[in-house]
Amino acid sequence: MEYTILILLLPFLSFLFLGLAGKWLSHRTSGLIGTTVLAAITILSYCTAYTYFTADRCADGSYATLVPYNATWLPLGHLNFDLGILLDPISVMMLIVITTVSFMVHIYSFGYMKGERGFQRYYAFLSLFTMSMLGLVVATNIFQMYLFWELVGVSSYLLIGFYYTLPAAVAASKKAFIVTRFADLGFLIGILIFGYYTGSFSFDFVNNLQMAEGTTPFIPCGIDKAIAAGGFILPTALTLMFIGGAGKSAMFPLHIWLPDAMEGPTPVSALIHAATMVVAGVYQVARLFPLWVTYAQDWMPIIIWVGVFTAFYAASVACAQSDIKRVLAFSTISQIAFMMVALGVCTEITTGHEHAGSIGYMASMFHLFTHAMFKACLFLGAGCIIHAVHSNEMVAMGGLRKYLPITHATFLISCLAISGIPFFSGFSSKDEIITACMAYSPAVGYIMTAIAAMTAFYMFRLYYGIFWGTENKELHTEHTPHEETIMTAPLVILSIITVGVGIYTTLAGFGLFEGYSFGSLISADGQDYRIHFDPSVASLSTIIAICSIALATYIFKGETQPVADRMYNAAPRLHRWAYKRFYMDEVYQFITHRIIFAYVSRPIAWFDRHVIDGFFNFLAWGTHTLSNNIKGFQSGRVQQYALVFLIGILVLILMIL
Amino acid sequence: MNFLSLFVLIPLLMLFGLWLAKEQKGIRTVMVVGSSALLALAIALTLKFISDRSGGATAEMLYTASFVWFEPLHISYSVGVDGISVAMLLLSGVIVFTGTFVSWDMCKEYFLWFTLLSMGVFGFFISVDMFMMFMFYEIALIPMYLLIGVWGSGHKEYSAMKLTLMLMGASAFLMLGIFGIFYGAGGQTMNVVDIANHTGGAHIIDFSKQCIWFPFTFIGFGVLGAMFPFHTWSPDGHASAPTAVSMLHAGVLMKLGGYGCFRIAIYLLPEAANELSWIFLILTATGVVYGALSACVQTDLKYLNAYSSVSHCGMVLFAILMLTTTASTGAILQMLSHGLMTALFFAIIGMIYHRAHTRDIRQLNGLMRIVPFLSVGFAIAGLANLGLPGLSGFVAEMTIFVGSFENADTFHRILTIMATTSIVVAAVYILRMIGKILYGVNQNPEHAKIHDAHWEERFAVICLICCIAGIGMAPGWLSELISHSVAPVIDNVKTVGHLISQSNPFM
Amino acid sequence: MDRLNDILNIVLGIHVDISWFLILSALMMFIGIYGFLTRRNTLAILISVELMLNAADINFAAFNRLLFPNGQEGYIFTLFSIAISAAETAIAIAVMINIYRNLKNNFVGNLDKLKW
Amino acid sequence: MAQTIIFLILAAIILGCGIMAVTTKRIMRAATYLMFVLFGTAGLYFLMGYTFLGSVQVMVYAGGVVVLYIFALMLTGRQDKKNPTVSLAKKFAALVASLCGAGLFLFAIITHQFAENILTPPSEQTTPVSLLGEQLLSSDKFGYLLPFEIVSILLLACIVGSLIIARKH
Repeated sequence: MEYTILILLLPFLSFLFLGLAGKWLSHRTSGLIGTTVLAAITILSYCTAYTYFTADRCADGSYATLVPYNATWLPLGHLNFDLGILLDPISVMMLIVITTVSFMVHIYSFGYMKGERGFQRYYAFLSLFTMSMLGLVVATNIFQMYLFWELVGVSSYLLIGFYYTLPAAVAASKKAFIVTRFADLGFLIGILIFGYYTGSFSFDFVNNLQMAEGTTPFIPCGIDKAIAAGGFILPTALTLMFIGGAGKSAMFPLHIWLPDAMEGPTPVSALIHAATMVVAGVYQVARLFPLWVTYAQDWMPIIIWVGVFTAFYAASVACAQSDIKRVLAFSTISQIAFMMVALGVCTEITTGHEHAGSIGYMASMFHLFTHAMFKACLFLGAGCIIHAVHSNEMVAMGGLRKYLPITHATFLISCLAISGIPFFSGFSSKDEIITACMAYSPAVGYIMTAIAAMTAFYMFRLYYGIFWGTENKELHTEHTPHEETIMTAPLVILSIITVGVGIYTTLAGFGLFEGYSFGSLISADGQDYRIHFDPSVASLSTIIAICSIALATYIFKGETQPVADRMYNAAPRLHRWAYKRFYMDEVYQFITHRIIFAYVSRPIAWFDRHVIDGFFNFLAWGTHTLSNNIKGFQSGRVQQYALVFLIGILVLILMIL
Repeated sequence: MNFLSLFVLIPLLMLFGLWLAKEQKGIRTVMVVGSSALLALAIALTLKFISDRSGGATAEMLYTASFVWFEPLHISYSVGVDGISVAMLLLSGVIVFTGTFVSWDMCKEYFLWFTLLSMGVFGFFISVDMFMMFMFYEIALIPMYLLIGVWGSGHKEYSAMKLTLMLMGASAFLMLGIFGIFYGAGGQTMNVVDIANHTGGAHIIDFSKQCIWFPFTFIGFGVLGAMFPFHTWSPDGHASAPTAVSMLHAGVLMKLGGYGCFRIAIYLLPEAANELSWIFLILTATGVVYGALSACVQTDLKYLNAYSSVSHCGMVLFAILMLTTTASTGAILQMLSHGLMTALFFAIIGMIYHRAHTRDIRQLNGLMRIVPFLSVGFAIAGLANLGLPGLSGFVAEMTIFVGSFENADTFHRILTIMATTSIVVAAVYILRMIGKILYGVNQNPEHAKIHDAHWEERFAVICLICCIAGIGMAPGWLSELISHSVAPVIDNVKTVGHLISQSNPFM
Repeated sequence: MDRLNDILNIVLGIHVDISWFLILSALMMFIGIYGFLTRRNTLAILISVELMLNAADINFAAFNRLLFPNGQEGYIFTLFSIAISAAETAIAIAVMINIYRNLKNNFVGNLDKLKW
Repeated sequence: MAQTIIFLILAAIILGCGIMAVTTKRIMRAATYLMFVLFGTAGLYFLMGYTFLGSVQVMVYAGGVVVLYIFALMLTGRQDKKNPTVSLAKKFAALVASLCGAGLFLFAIITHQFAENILTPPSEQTTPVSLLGEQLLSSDKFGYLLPFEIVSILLLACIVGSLIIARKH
């Protein structure tokens, strides 16, 4: 497994090379360099995954956690800040997800970004992002995760602000960075608390790692020390870290940056803001899951309810958006919230069919995987559409199915997947999530089912809005929308994955054949866990999804949309609120600009200039005035001097006498 | 003659050379040769120090030498270095070297003062005699007045006067403090190591005396370290100073404050440090947040960076006062990191100002398209400032936070959390600035014509970026180097202050 | 007549001793000082200075004559003092004439440029 | 007895003329009063038997210095401004300071016990001029050659200096 280090090093070198030498490279060369490197690490990741999952399981039935590299990067007193690589089922899965999507995006960008100024810079940033994201998932300790977490944030910032001449892009990039930074503050404090009380930052909770030769051993994580210091410490630390995760994963109320982040190039949205970076929060919770479930189970409803509310909020906002990328962004928020909820409802770590409480973890990771694929496909498809019509607004589209057949097909597949139609990948994973929710509490289960229905509704609203309905003729007069092979190829690959995984897992889940399924590889305790659908849940969610799709078809498919207009007229205010995202941005704007800037920063700056500085200027002024006043003694009048002199002498004599 | 004295001797030779130099070419040659020699010496010293340490040299100070200078007051020219001073010398070497390239077109007199200033700085870091430290401190201070007052911009006379007066006021405090320590320890030696270890005729300073002199020394050095509320010289001074002077000032001179606080106030007055640290902790933690928040609404680039320096330097003193080895290591790392990144920042701001003739954020726009090199450098400086991993700021801040968290009581916790918020605010003001001046589209036809950096400017910027990235990527050796030297000081504090005092009302 | 004789004897029987000279010179000195402080014309001030100098000279002479009659120090000092005061007067008057040329008057109140 | 009477008369002249010299309004009169003071002082020297000193006083001071004053007064006679009057407060302050000082001095002199030395009538032995001449020009232990020469140089310098200062530009 020594070659895993290359997975991190290669993109980093590619970033350095493209960043420094990009100026002198042609677009084609730099793109090829980036893509080649990514192809290489994709292959390496697949090799890693193959080696890892085909290796023998440990005695307890789980896959061994390997640490091929670990070295102390920065000693921090009794603690160590290590950098290394940790391979366990979820990190290996993430390697695959990230490299696959990233590779697709690299290829796709050839077409999408063709001729853009800063093409080399774009590929350099993509490499940086890929490196950071991979570093994040293979982190051996929480601090390494934080380090790459920040790097991911900054590469996201750079990529959102890629079109830096547009004010909206600049504002969006700033917002994304600052909001996640704010959330990361919680993460950092959580890390500090965690590190202080457990005496280690490492993920070595149970001490069952297989360290490679020559790696620095971890300082074992002293969970019992933390427990001894106070029962609330670990939950507090975990909750604070969850705030960080919520920020990255755009959980309400820290979600506001994600819709704006759509100002970046669309492939970037596909890679960062749909498939990989935004699931970092989910990944973080999953990584710390053993701690959550063992020591902080009472606090897990925080995750659940934040997730549930976010899912609902995002879904309802998505129903009213007109910008196709915004719809996808809110759908992403909603889907990530699904993953969060799934983790939250996972109350047990022991698998086995009778313990439905442990499905959530597996379901969450599974949904992460499937969602990454179909959401990337959706975003890339949206990219094709935008590339073709040069607009983000649904009004500008309609009837595009004739012009963009491949995009249309893949988009439809992905929409079906996200809606949870059987034989598409989303069905299996979402079904598991709902099963887990049902097992936790039927209320949560039904709410999530309803939100899944909303998902199907707004996705098909989007689908019909783009590919059906009225054709926007005047837009097409100049040039006919068309698609390029280099851009459609990734779409096809991603939808093949979606369909393939979907068919396989659906068949396996219905028990039609006995094979490995996702749960065999990844489950809460690492055991081989075969997915079996709960027929009631599966049928309910399928029926509901189909109904929603039918409803959406009824409302949005036609050339005119009388029902939609009527709905709009019936509740214009609701639509307006949803369209304005329930004014969350305005609230933040108000807090930051009107309160923090106007009532904190400005007064402080004023205070500094006038009070503190004024005090020192007052001192100077006082000295100046005083000396101005006493300089009168130095009148230049000899007689005055003589008088003072005389008095002085007399006083002296008097003292002597 | 000890080879450390070369750090003072080379600037002296440079002064002589400058005096002889006739044309711009000669002046440049002298400066480049001299500053390269200083940098090379600093690097050589670092390597030698590391190899000697690993070779088993365990003395607190290495390469010590002492010559009696003024017998009645026991003042001697004593030199010696430990890991902290080595790191600081390295920093000074880099800043002086790059500063030379940044002030490429300046005249002879400017370089004379510049070199004198460097001499003071180097002398300060190699001294282990309190009086010599004080003397070099003053040598470093006075040229600042002329450099700002003569070659500055804006309200330069006002700023120069303010800066000099405030720092002079501080050195009055400092002198009282130094003599207080000297007589408190028996009046037999000015040597820092001797006083700390109670050797060479020094005895333990009474607790009550320590409590009197600690504020004097700490404030005396703290003013130079931009401690809230004595920081106001810094925005004005930096805003008016010429580019390289800002660099040198923020990059090195302000570090004298932190270094002095650590080397004299904490090291020599450990009990008082334990007893009184809470007062200064509150001040510095306030300063950290305060500086960051006021940076948010500044419109002048230099003011913005000066306030951000207040915040970052406040972090240095804050970490020192945490009195843990890790936090103090972080403080020294922060000094290095802040020195480099602020120098880079000021260098680039100066270059932009030189070209665009304005530093107003509202008037600059879209520089990325016009001056890509400077803009990228600026963005890197900004990212280092907000603590991006891989650049030096992250390493220092994380070390400080982890170290501060080693104090388990609520008081320290609350202050630490307060200080951590500054990293969010830092993101706000840095990104606001970057967004406003680098991004967007240039509106001003005047600015469209400005040209990108010259080769010497590029060279300086690249050097600084390399150093920042170097520390950011491989901080281990530096941290090791520093923490070994910090440990004895902190151990000294910890042994005398067996428990943190009861007098603190917050505990 | 007897009474007058008695009074004369009492009054004039007192012999002049050192303190008489000292009292005289002290009074003279302070007359000079008073003049120095109140006069406005520089020449008048110089006159006051001469008074003070003379008071000092009297002291020198009186000390020599009455306390140390065997030496000549006071005597010679008085001589020097007279010489020096003559020199001083010469210079001072030259300066005043110069001032007068420039200012067309000689008032000390106008001579306050030497300040700050 | 005669000495006492003479001393008292001289003292009266000195003090009276002194007071007049510093209080009179007219500067020329002040110079004249000063001359009387100087003569009085010369009288005191004669009283003490220091005849040479007395004659020097008369020659140098009364003869030289006062004449210089009078010339200077005549040269600067036309003042273009009125003689500025001195404020009463300043006069008072000066008077008080002088009186205090005088009181202090008198107190010190009267309370001090001087050696009982009354002024005897002068004799031939009282400082013969020849002795004085020898002492001024001797370089022995009590010789005053060096100061004498220095004073002469001083005088020379003063002559040169006053010429330079007072010459017209």
